[in-house]
This record gives sequence, structure tokens and C-alpha cells, in this order.
Amino acid sequence: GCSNEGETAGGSEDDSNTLVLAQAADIPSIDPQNSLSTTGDRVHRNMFSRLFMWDNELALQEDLVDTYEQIDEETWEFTLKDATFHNGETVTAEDVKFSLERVMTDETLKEYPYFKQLKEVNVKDEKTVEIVTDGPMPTLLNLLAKSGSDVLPKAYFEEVGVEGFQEKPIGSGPYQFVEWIRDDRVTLEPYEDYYGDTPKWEKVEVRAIPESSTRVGELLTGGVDLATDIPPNEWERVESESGVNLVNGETTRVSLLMVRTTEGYVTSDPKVREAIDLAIDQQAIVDSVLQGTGIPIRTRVPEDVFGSNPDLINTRVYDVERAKELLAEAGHPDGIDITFTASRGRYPLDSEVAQLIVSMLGEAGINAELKLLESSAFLDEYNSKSNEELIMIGLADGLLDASYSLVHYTEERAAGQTDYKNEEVEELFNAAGQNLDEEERKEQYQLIQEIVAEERPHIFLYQNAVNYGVSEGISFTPRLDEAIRFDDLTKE
Amino acid sequence: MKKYLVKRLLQIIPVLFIISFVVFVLVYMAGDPVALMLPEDASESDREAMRAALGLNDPFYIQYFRFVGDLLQGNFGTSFRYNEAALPLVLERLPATLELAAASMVVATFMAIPLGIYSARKQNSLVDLFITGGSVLGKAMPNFWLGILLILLFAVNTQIFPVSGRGTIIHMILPAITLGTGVAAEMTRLIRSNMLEILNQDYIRTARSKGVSSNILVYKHAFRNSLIPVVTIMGLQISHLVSGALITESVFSWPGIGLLLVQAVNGRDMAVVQAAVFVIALLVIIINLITDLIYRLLDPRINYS
Amino acid sequence: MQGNAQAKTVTTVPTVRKKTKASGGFKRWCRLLWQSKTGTVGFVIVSLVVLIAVFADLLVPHDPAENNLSNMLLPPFWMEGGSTEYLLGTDNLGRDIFSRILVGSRVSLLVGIFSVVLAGVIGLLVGVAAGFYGKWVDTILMRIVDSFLAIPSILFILVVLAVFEPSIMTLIVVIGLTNWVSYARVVRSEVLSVKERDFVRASFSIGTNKATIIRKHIVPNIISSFIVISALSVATTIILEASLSFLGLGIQPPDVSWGAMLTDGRNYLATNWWIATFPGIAITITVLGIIFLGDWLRDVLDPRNYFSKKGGA
Amino acid sequence: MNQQLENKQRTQSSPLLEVKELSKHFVVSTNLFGKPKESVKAVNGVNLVLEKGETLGIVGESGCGKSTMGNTILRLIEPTEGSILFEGQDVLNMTPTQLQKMRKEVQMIFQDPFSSLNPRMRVFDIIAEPLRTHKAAKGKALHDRVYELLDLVGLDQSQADRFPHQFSGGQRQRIGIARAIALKPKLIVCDEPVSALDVSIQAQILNLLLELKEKLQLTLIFIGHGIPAVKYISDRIAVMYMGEIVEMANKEELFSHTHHPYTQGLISAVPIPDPSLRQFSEDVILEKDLPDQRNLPKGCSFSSRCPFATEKCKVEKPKLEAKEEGHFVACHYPLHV
Amino acid sequence: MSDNLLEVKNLHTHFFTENGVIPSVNGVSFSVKKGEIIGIVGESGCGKSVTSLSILQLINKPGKIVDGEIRFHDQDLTTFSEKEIRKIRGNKISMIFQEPLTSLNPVFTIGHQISEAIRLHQDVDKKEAKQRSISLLRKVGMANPERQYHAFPHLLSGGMRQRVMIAMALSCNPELLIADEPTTALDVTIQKQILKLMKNLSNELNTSIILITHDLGVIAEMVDRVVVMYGGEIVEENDVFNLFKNPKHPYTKGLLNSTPKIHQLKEKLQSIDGNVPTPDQLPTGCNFQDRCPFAMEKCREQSPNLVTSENGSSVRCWLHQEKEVVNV
Ligand SMILES: Nc1ncnc2c1ncn2[C@@H]1O[C@H](COP(=O)(O)OP(=O)(O)OP(=O)(O)O)[C@@H](O)[C@H]1O
Ligand SMILES: Nc1ncnc2c1ncn2[C@@H]1O[C@H](COP(=O)(O)OP(=O)(O)OP(=O)(O)O)[C@@H](O)[C@H]1O
Ligand SMILES: [Mg+2]
Ligand SMILES: [Mg+2]
Repeated sequence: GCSNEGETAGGSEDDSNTLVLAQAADIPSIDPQNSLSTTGDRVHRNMFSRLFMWDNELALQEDLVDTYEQIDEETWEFTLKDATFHNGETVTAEDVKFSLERVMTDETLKEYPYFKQLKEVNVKDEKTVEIVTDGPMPTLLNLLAKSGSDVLPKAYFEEVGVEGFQEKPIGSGPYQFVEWIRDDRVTLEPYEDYYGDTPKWEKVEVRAIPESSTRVGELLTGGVDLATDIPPNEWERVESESGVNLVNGETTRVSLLMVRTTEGYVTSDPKVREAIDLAIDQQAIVDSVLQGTGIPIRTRVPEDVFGSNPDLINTRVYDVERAKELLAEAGHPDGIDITFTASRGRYPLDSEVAQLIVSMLGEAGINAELKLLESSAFLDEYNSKSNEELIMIGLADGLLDASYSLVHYTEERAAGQTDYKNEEVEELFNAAGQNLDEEERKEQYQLIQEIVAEERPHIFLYQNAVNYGVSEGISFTPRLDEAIRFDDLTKE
Repeated sequence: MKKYLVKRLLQIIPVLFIISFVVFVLVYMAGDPVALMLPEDASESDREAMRAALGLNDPFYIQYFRFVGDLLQGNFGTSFRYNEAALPLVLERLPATLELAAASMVVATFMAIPLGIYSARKQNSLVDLFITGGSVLGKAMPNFWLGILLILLFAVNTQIFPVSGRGTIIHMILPAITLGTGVAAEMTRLIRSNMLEILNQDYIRTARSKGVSSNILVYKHAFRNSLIPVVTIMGLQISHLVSGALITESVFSWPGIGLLLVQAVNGRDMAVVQAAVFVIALLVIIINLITDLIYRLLDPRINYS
Repeated sequence: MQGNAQAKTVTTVPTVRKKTKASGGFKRWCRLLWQSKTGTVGFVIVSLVVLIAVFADLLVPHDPAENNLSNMLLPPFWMEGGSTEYLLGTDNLGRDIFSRILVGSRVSLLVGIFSVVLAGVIGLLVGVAAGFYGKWVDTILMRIVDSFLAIPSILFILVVLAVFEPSIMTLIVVIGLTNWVSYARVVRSEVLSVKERDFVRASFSIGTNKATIIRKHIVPNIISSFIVISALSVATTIILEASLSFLGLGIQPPDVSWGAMLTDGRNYLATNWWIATFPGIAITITVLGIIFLGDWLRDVLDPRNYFSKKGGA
Repeated sequence: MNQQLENKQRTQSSPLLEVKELSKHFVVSTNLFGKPKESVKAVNGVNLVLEKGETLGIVGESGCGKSTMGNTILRLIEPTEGSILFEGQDVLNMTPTQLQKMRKEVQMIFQDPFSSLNPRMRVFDIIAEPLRTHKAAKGKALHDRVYELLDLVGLDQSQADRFPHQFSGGQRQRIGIARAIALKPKLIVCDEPVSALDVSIQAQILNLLLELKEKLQLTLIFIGHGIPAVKYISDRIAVMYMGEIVEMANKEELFSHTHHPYTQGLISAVPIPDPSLRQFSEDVILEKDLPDQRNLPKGCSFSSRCPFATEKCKVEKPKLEAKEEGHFVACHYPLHV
Repeated sequence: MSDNLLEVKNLHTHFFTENGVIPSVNGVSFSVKKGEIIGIVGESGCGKSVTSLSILQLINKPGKIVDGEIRFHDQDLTTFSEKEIRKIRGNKISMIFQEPLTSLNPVFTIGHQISEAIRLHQDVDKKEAKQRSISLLRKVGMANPERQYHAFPHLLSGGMRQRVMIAMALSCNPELLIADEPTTALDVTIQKQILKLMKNLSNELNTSIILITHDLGVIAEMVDRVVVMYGGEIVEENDVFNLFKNPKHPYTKGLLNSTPKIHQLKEKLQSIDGNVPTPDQLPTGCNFQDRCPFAMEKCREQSPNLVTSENGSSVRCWLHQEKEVVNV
């Protein structure tokens, strides 16, 4: 074993300049273009830098980019700041081209699907790079702030290959890689020549502690400074303990029921869909099981994401009596039988929520047979589209742009799943996707959401919250994208 | 002796072959890893592209032959999840699990031997009843439950031990107790009944008739003999230990092979599952072989043919 | 002593008192049971649990699956805030823990018992075949057994359950299909030793065919140790089901099992201890009872005890 | 093979049992490829002829192959070599039906009454088993027959539905005997039927066997290492040593004119229950222990212990030959000739 | 009384089992003189072993000496503490058991086991103990004792193992050797070797021996005086020659008559009818009544006492007591 080289977790209290985070899962990969997860992103965005980034107010800011300019509808030009990789080499346009081309072309990379719209990346000079998109792309800058756009050092990468790079990754962010013990921890140290503000922490450890009570235990005993994903049942413990605080933050993840509008299902009748929606008391779910965190919602685009519709947020249409009437109107005075698939352990309290929904539906005469599946079986069912009337799922937004979510209501994406089809939505969506006029685009998206809320191919439940346990003395403000930049945290 | 070893080692080959086939079939049937790698939003065409790139669209037998071909070259393939060779991934984690298993075996042995012997010597006394009851209790408690309880009691409420993680010796104590308790319970019961049987043997009577004191009788004459079945049990327990490790590792965030495997199974990470099962099976076989050899060492009556 | 007077003939009247029919009889078992304290305790526990499982539906005060948001996380009745309506408190969905424990006994016992039956039947067949026929039959079967033994069972179950949705049926089948190997091993070694006993040879010498020998001589003589390990493995299986629940592979709601309750409640141990503690106690007591009963069975069914206690007449 | 021996042994028409060059080698270790490497020659080229109605005693030290021979005669163990003729039929080449029929005629009584009865079967079923197997009787007839057998061996009918553990050793051996005679066999192989019994019970069983032999006209092979008992019950006695018959003769002849030094050692080692005949000093005591059966001496297998052994004995194996009418011995230098 | 090395007086050893008390030994008395070999005969289960184990206080758990004295050098061993009795065991009194295979610890070499016995009672170092063990092995006739010293028990034949047991028993020159059926598991030819060895040793060292067996032949060849046991009691005790010539107790008679003899011509063996009783099923009155051809009314009502006649022989039977009464 390597027991002597491991640092005791409890050590963070002694040397005040070490930051220890605990997440519910390990980072999936150290390769930022192959990660696609919040847990991974929390490490990557501190190790690598991108052309753009979201600041704490969720406004897009230049990161590696010094200046940029849109040449025409499809062409953009960026000049880079003076930055160096952790091995001392300068970040050049060649590196940007290399990184983007890698993620544009390698299908095995998890970030690949988001970069298909990029057509080419051209090096203008050492510091200038040109990006050509496949048609007008209003979300290009959002994309360039995504973890798949992390800039990798071309020369080093080509020298050591993927395997070598994964062993010792090099980026240009404020912190550099020390080691990754899989399923245990990632250790980082500051990169002194970082081009931005000098990094504050002498050492950062990001630990993976999947068992929530253990994670809270570590937090309570001072083993970690910040723990993510504290489930509601632990809040009391965290809050009552001195020395730790509970911090609540929103996420872009919206829990919703996907409903089959396919011919032949009882839910193809909009009245039945409406009845289901009316039968569910979102507020009660939030208040009871979720203990007050989470926001009842009627759209997939939460506040602060571009294109969100404020009318559909923090609202519900609960009315059991009306639901019963609707069922009767739809020709089911004695109620209906449906199958309801939900996951167990994939999202916080998902199985509890599902069981609650079943009883709520029951009250309206909707007899839902619950099929609870463990995470991977659930995904199998979801992806193979073999679920029946209802499936409960939580969907997030990786671009902070409504286009990311609303694509689900296009005929192509909905096929086999909700089988939702609406010409108007189709047109609106396509138009918005090419529309470089921000205001107009926003309106188009809001309109789509209204139609969806009325027609209910999805029945929305609530916007998920995430809860962090934070040691006293650490100041921490959660962000909608659930990201954590180490230097945003401070210790007194 | 040598012949025996060679024979035993040769027997490993068909066993591993059967195992790999079974596991391959299962993992193949388990479904599509791609679904688990991309986010919920990914479109069907995105997934299709990835499947094609990973060679998952080939028919079963082609995938299997590719697998066996690679295997014969010592290559278990690449982990989908980590995009790295699977075997090193597994081997990297092996020390942590071995360390935990060894520690819990030590805990178990140190708990079981004195308790087992003591309760055998004081058969039917109150202490014996207490120890027997305790060992039954130890067996009846599920691992994860005990682990969480230990964390609450000894790491959170009274901060004697660290909560989780792998590092110094102190980190090892709670997980080792969690994992070792069940084994200790089993062993205590076994040692007790063995001792009782051995204390009734003729050669114990012979030793007593020589004037040997009761301590020497128990710790020399009887114990050496009672160790023989204990060693065999230790060999069999290794597979329980690995099972328990799957759970204990999750509870204590112990970066061992169990945790890796659970995640690999959930993620349908075929190569890693294969490699891990293979390595674990080999480990179990080898440890059983070793205990067999120790067994033979302890018991001079056994010959090797 | 009756019959001393006729002791002169070769036909000795037995000196043993007549207890012919009673030897397998109900009374004898009762006496044997009563003689062992732990055996009695085990028997009582196991019978109670079985009765509870059978009549759970009649016994439950509340619908075990019914959510009640106004009564969430109530403590047991003797604690402040508890009510006698919910004897052992409620869980995070306001469900009555007492009712859930009663109903949960079903899955635990069903899975425990039937998977053991399945494993036992396969193990018995394979073990007898391997032990009795020997040669290549033995070699092939034992290689398969070795393979299964080399994979820790939970690992195998984990992989299998990734393929098949967990339900009571799949759990039973999967656990049964992994556990048969240990039976096969034990049965085989028992068969090997019984096979060598003289009465088997005697039966052969009479010309009895193999099937009859297996049925009348081999199986009856290995069945007692078989019963003993079966009893004990019911206990192990109940714990295994709990462990599978922990890995997310146990029984799925709305079905209840003790293991699932334990798993769901584990996150509440620090704050609402009763959610996980009562099913934990239920498991422990049941397992305890089964182990006691198993130990007692081992003592009574062990031929060594059987003979020495009864004496050679 | 051994024509002379055959002729000499065969007095009347066709004998009941004829054993020719019978060998059984147990493989005790194999090499990597399953080929035998070492084997125990438990029975090594034995020839026997058994006439109807006679009792042949077989004596020899423990492990010399007596039981193995008994078992091979019933084909409970497959011999390595040789042939066994029962009533002129080759037992080793029998079809299953013939074998089944043969097993009706040849029965066995085992040494250990404790392990030769299935502890989970009632006495009635144990005795009825051969009758049922061969469908010799059914229903009432079966019932009557079993009770008759119980009577015959001196057990009470009321004991029929008991289990074996409720009987004493002597009674159990009676059950074993009842089972063996149930089918009215022609030949019974008794494998040390009294050595596990109490001294005062042994005589009961020996007398019972003698009685039954008369009544049912049985032919017996009586294996035992209690030489006095064997002598008591047998007509002829064969002495075995390390899987071979070293001497065979009529019992009076054998004791009065012992030819083989081993036989002599064996006889003189039997303690005589008469203190006035104490004889340690003058007697031949076979000094050494038995040789390892895996590698016996090349020549005469007794040469390693024989006080008279010469070089010849160590290289050349003596044949079993008749020194006198009906008295066979395998020795280069027989005594008393 | 000083010429008696050992005196067993009115020994009762009972086993307290779940099924009741089993009176395995029920009032046994006998004595052993220096240099004398006495034999105890009787069939399986009559209490021979329990008697011998009682002498060394080796009776295990459910068993207990409930009454009687065991005087060795005029000291009562039953009053000894565990520590004191350990000094006697293997030192002054040694024991050899029936089963040579199971009586040796399989995991230690025979040399180790003999040395252990030596070092327990004599203040010698390892090397010296080894030397002595080897010479003991030579004395009991083991070929190549230096090599055999390192052998494990299972590698030795039954006869050799029994020699090891004897060597171990003799390691401290005991004054009394108890041999509990030392040759029952052995072949006659080996039995002869072992018996001769024991007899020679006894002659050489003037060791007293208690030889337990059920083989009358062995008794006839070896011992000076015989104790016949039946059902946990002594039924007859006599000088060996007198006993064989003139057995008094019907059981002794029956035993002698039912033993087949090698040098006698064929005559029908007499047998003792009935079964050997187990100690938990003993009848009231004489234990032998059920099998005795001379049983009388009295035998069924009252147990006879062991009555000693002038010549030192004793018998427990109403027949003889009445005779005695008549004679007086
Ligand atoms: N199945 C077997 N495998 C190997 N060796 C065997 C087997 N059966 C018997 N032997 C060996 O064959 C030899 C003869 O055994 P057998 O049982 O015939 O002797 P025996 O004369 O009947 O002895 P005993 O008087 O002790 O019953 C012995 O050395 C024994 O170890
Ligand atoms: N541990 C015990 N528990 C109960 N009863 C016992 C125990 N040991 C011996 N006995 C009883 O004591 C009686 C005498 O036993 P003992 O061993 O002295 O007989 P033995 O004469 O030595 O017989 P054998 O010739 O078979 O050795 C037996 O009938 C037995 O039932
Ligand atoms: Mg034999
Ligand atoms: Mg005895």
C-alpha cells in the first residue's frame, strides 16, 4: 500500500491553507473533453482555462480570450491573452485549434455531440484564432465556456498521448495537477505563473465520498471544508452542529414527468395529461420530502438561464377536483391505470418523490403502477425508450441557454419518447436557433414554453436545489451551474 | 509437492476460462454502456456515433472473439469510463483492497482465537453463552449497517477515528472492524466447536497423562490442531471478505477494487468488470491455494499426491 | 426390567425399554427441543416470524405503503412526540414502521427460504451426481463449482442483477443460482464418505440398482447435514438481501423488505434512528433465531450425537 | 495357469466358486497425466477353488488383502486381473441381468455391524431390502418371510420396526446375517463378522453361523484375523500375506503340519488362554514390522521378515504348490517336510 | 500395607449426562504390588478404561469420581490438586492407550512428544532430552531411532506407534504403568512383540503394570493376578493360574468356555446368552443375572458382595457365598 504518502484528511484544520472538498462522486475522467459531469467540472475549471467563462453573476466573461469579434454570421475571431501552461509553454492559437478540433472530430469523447456545429478552426497567427460555424450560432460563446472547450497543450499532448496526458494532465488554469487516486481524491496545487489572479490555496483536495452520511460525518468532524449534495435528512444535523453551515443553492436541473402522447396510450389525450398535472401538488412535494428546497416549476428553463419564462416559475396548477372532472370528461370516470417509471438513487430523494406522486395520482383516480429502477437500469429503460406512460427524470442545462432544453419538443427529438409534435413549436425553435437577435430569440423561446406548459408532453415538477455543507469560516456562494471555483472560496 | 502445485495451477486455466465467458455474457446482456456515458439529453444519433466508435455494434461472437484474442495477449481492453487500459486500473486498486482484507483478517483472527478458545474452555458457562451470543450477533449484522454505526459512534460523536478515506493505519481501523466482524463471528464459532472436539481427542488425553499443564495443553497441543480447519475457513472466507469489501469500501470511501467494480457494473464498463472479476477470482484461487499449502504445512498427515 | 425371566433363550428380549415408534415421533422432538435452551429460543423466534409473515396482512395496523405527509418522521410511541398509533414511529414518507416490519418479513423470508430451496435442490443434485458417479462427471461438475466459488457470490449477483430487474423472483433465482455451489461441495463430500460405508456396499452386494441406492441409502444419510447448512444459509441470505438493497439491487418499492428498510433508513441513523434500527433488530433477531435453530438441528441430527446419546443398547 | 493346483483342488464335479489369478492393484498415486505411478497390490494372483458346502477360512494380518478379495468375488470391487467363475459362469463377463441373478446367490456379511446397517432404515426394511430388490416376496409373504428370518437369527419379531441404533452389536450382526440369508444364497462371504463384537457375544454369532450353515446348506468364505475363531468354523484355511495366499490346507493339517514360516509365526503369536502354556521365550517371534505394500520385496514377499530367508528368497518368488495332498504352500524352504 | 504400590478402594466413577447418571464404575477395589503385573479383563463397556483413567484423575467433564480412594504410596490421589497430580502423571504413573494412531498428536514429531514428557518431569535441556528420547526409542526396539526421532506419527505403522507410546510412558521410569488395551488394534504378530517388550521392561526395571484387555489369551501370557470386571464391578479376582484352572464366577466360566482355542479340537463352543448390559440399564440385584445359567431368586433381589477367601482370591456371587456359608 501507499499509506505513508497519503495525507490525513483531518489535516486541513492544521494547515489553514488547504481546501478539502467532498463530492458525492468521483470525477469521471481527468480529460475535460471526456467528462461531462458537475463533479468533473469542479476540478477541470480550476485546472484548465477556456476561451470564455461564466462569472459568479452568470454573465459570460472572457477568460483566455483578450478580444473577439464576429466577422460574419458564421465566422468569429478571437485573440488570446498571454497565458502559459503548467509546463511553462505559452498558450497559442495552435493549442486552441488542436483542442477544439479534437472535440469536434473524436466521436468517443463525451463532449463531442455539443461541438458538431463547429465547422472549422483556423489559426490566424500565434495569438489569433478563427472559428467558423455551421450556420449562424447564437450560442457559440456559451459553448466556448463549456468544459469541452478547455484548452489542451498541443505539443505536450501529442508527445505523451492520451494515456500519458491522463496520467499527468496539464492545463493553464490556476491550479495544477498533483495526483488522482481514483474514487478517492484529486489533489491540486497552485500554479504560480497563472495569468489571472494568483491562486489562494496552497493545496486543494477534492474527495469522493459517495455515502452521504459519511460525507456529512467528514464535514462535521472537520475532515472536509465543503461537502456537496447534503440530503434533506442530514440538514438538521448539519445545521444544529456548530462549526458548520448549510448553504442552499439552485441548479438548472428540473425534475419532470415525460408523458407519452403517442397514439394508443391513454395519455395521448391532452385532458388526461392535464389531469395528471393537476393531480400533483408540487408545493407539497417541495415542502415535505424536499423540506422546502426546490422550486415548483412549469417549464424546463429555470430563472437565469437565457430564454426562461418567469410566468412559469414558482407556480403550480394543483386541483384534484378538476383533475377528476377532466378524467371524466376524457371518458374515464372510473379512473385510469398507467405505468410510471422512476429512478432510485439517481437524483436526491427520487424514489420518495415518486412514491409520493403515486399516492397523489391515486387521489385523483389515476392508478399508477410504480416501476422504480436502479440508476443504470433506469437509464437503459429511458434510452431504449421502453418506458410507458410516465417516466420521471431530472434534466439539466449545460449551456445555460434555452435551446439546450427546448430541443426536446422538436419532432425529431421527441420521436419514440413523448412523440410530441407541434408545427408551431418546430418553427419557433428552428428560427430561434439561427437568430442572432437576443431579444427576439428570447421571446421565441418563451412562447415555446407556454405552448409546452399547455400541451404537457412534459409535466414539470420542481427545479432541483443542491445543498452544501460548509465549514464555518469558509465563505461560499453557490452558483446555478453548480460550479465551484476554488478561489471564490475564502477562509477567515 | 511440486506436482501438486503444477496440477493446481493448471486447474486454474479452465476455471478462469469459464468465469470470463460467464461474465462476458452477462456484461454483454447488461446493455448499452453508451447510454450511461452520455447525459440524459443526448440524442439517439449522438449515442449511435459513440457506439460505432467503440465497436459496440458488432455481433456478439465478434465481440467475444475480440475479447478472448485480446485476453490472450494480456489485454482486457479499455475502460469506457476512464478511457484507459482496464487491467492497470484494477491492479492500481488492488493494494487498497488487499490491505483492507488483510487488516480485517488480522482483526478477525485476533478477536476470534482468544474468544473461541476461551469459550471452549469454559463451555456452557455464562461467558461462553455471552461469547456465543455475541458471535451470532456479529454474524447477523449487515456490513453497511455496522459500518455506518461505527462511523457515528467512533468518528463523529467521539472523534477517535477518522471518518473515511485511506491513509494511515488509523484510517484502517474502522473499516477493518466492519469487515472483520462477520468473519470473526464465524471463526469464533468454528474455533470453539473445533476446540471442543479436539479437547476430547485421544492425544489430548495422552498429553494429560504425561502431566502437561492445562495451558500448554490448550495452546500447544490443541491449538495447533484446531488451527488446521481454521486455515481452510480463512481461505473460504476470502470470498466473503471480497463481498463485504464491496460494501465496506462504499461506506468508508475506501478506494479499493470493490468500489471500482460496483461502479463499473453500474456503468456497464465491460472491460473493467471483466478485469476486476478476473483479478478477484484469481486472487481468491491463489489465496485458497496458499491456505491449502499452509494447511498442508500444519498437518503433516497430508501428502501432496 | 420386564422380561428378565425369559432371558435364557437366544431370542433375547430387549433390555431397552420400548420406545420404538417414538424415535421419530413428535414427542421426542419436543423433548429434544425443550432440552436445549437456545434451541427453544430459536424455535420460538422462527415460528413467530413465520406466523407474522403469513398473517402480516391481518396484523398490520396501517397500510405499509401509504404515505402520510402529516405524520412524517414520528418517533416511536414512548418518545416525546410519538403516538401509540404508530408504535415504532414513521419514516420519511410518514409510513408506519411497525406495519412495514410486519410486511417486510415476507420478502425477507420468501427470498431467504426459496433461494435456499432452489440452491439446495441444485446443490443436492450436482453434489450427489459428482460424489456418486465420480470420474469425469465429478471432474466436470467440480470445475464448474470451482469457477463459481472463485467469484464472490455478491459480485456475481451484482452483475446478474444489472441484467435482470430485481424482483422477488429474480432475487430468489439469482441468489439460488449462486449459492448452490456450496451445497454441491458439502453434499459431494458427504456422499463420498457415505458411499464408502458398509451398508451401501451391502446394498450393492444384494444387487440394488444405483438409483435406489441413492434414494434409500445415500440421500437419507446426508440429508441432516444438508438441513443444517440450509437453515444457516437462510440466515445468510436474509443478510445478503439487505446488502443487495444497500447496493440498490434489492427489492424495489412499493415492495418492502427489511433490507430495503434498513438501507433507506441508514441515512437517518444520526437523526431519526428508529427508521433503520427496528428493521435492523428484526433482521438480527430472526437471524439469531435461525442460527440457534440451526445449531440445535446440527446437534440433534449429528449421527455422532444420535448414537452416543441413545447408547448402543 | 496353474494346472496342477487346479487339478488338486478339484475333487468332485464342478466347484461352486473358482478364482483364478485374481489381482487387485489400487492406484495410490498418479503422475500428471493420470497414469498410475504407485499402486498397492492388495490382491496379487490369488487362486482358489471352493466346493459346495465347505467353509473356507481366510486368515492373515490386517491389510493383507482379505477384504479386498472378498469384495472382488462379489464384484463390489472390479479386479485388475484374473477371473472368477461362479457355478462355472464368469462373474467378470456377466451381463447386468446375470450379475443381478448372481447377487441373489452370493451374499456378504460385514465386519462392522455398526456401519453395515443404514442407521435411517428400520430393521424390517433392512431385511426386506434384498427380497424387494429381487422381487422375491411381496405383501403378506414378504412380511412372513422377514419374521421368519428374524426368528431364524434369534431376534424377536417385536423388534422389526426399530432402528439399528437401538440394538447391541451382537443383535446388529444378527440383522446383517438375516439380510444375507434372506435370498437363500449359495455362498456367503463373511468379512470378519465377529471381530467388532464383545468376547462373550462372539461365540453366539459363530454358533449361529454354524447352525445356519447346516440348516441352509451354505457355503462360506470366512475371513478373520482371530485365528482360533477361524479355525473353529472352517473346514479349510488359506493364509494370506501381502495379497497372496502363502499356505492353504485342511485346518487340522495346517495346524499340525505347518509348512510356511509365516503361518508358523502367526499361529505361535496367538496368545493362548492358558497361563500354564506361557511360551514367550521359545517361540518364533516375527521381529520386523510389515513391509510397505507399495514396494514389496522382489522375491518372496515374506523374505523381509522371514527368519529362514536366503538369497534365493529375495530374488525368486515361490509358487503356491501342493506339498501334500490338498496342502499348498508357497515357500522355497517349507518347514516340516 | 507398604508392599502395595497402589490401592484402589471402593472406587465409584459416574457420568452425569443429560440422560441421567451412568454408574460406569461402581465400587471397584484392588491393589498392585511393586513389580507385579495385574490384568483387568471384561468386555467392552464394563468400566475398565474408566477405572484406569480414574487412577490418574483423567476423567473428563460429565464424569466424576464420586466415592473411593486411590492410594499410591499411601497417599490418596483423589485429594491431590491438579498441580500435584501432574507431578505424578507421566512421572510415577504412566499410561498407554489402545489406539496408537489417535493417541499421538498428529502435528508434532514423535521425538518432540517423547522429549516433552522427559522435560516435563526432569530438569534437562533440549539436547539431553533428545539424547534420552533416542535411547528410549532404541530400547523399545525402533530401528534407526535417530531418524525416526523426526518422524510424524502418521508415517509409522501401528506397532511402531505403540512402541513410541511405550517409550513415552517409560521416559521417567515410572513405578506403575497402566496399559489400557495396548495391543487390541494390532496384529497378533505385532501384539506379541509389544507384549514381550513390556514384560521384559517390567522385569528389568521392576515396574508394576496394570494390563487392561478383553483378550484372555493376553492375560494368560502376561499377568500374575487377574481382576475380572462385569457391569462396572469386580466379579472375580484371583491368581492367574487359579483363575484359569478354577474359575468361580459364572461369567468368568462362560468367558473361558466361549473363547475358541487354537489347540483344541473341534467341540461346540459354549456361549453366554443374552447381551452385555450398558451401565445405565443395570438391573437390581446381580448384574449378571439375565445371562447367568445359575441365577436364583436371590440374585434378582440383592447384589452379592465381593467376598475374599483365605487364599486371597475373591468372587462376587451368591453361589459362592452360600458355599462359604455352608462350609463354615
Ligand atoms: N480403495 C483403496 N484404495 C487404496 N488402497 C486400498 C483401498 N482399499 C484397500 N486398500 C489397501 O489394500 C490393502 C488390503 O486391504 P484390505 O482391506 O483388503 O485388507 P484386510 O486384509 O481386509 O485388512 P483388515 O484385516 O484390516 O480388514 C491395504 O493395504 C489397504 O490399505
Ligand atoms: N464420557 C462419557 N460419558 C458418558 N458415559 C461414559 C463416558 N465415558 C465412558 N462412559 C460409560 O462408561 C462405561 C464404561 O466405559 P469404559 O470405557 O471404562 O469401558 P471399557 O471397559 O474400557 O470398554 P472397552 O473395552 O470398549 O474399552 C461405558 O459403558 C460408557 O457408556
Ligand atoms: Mg478387512
Ligand atoms: Mg476401554
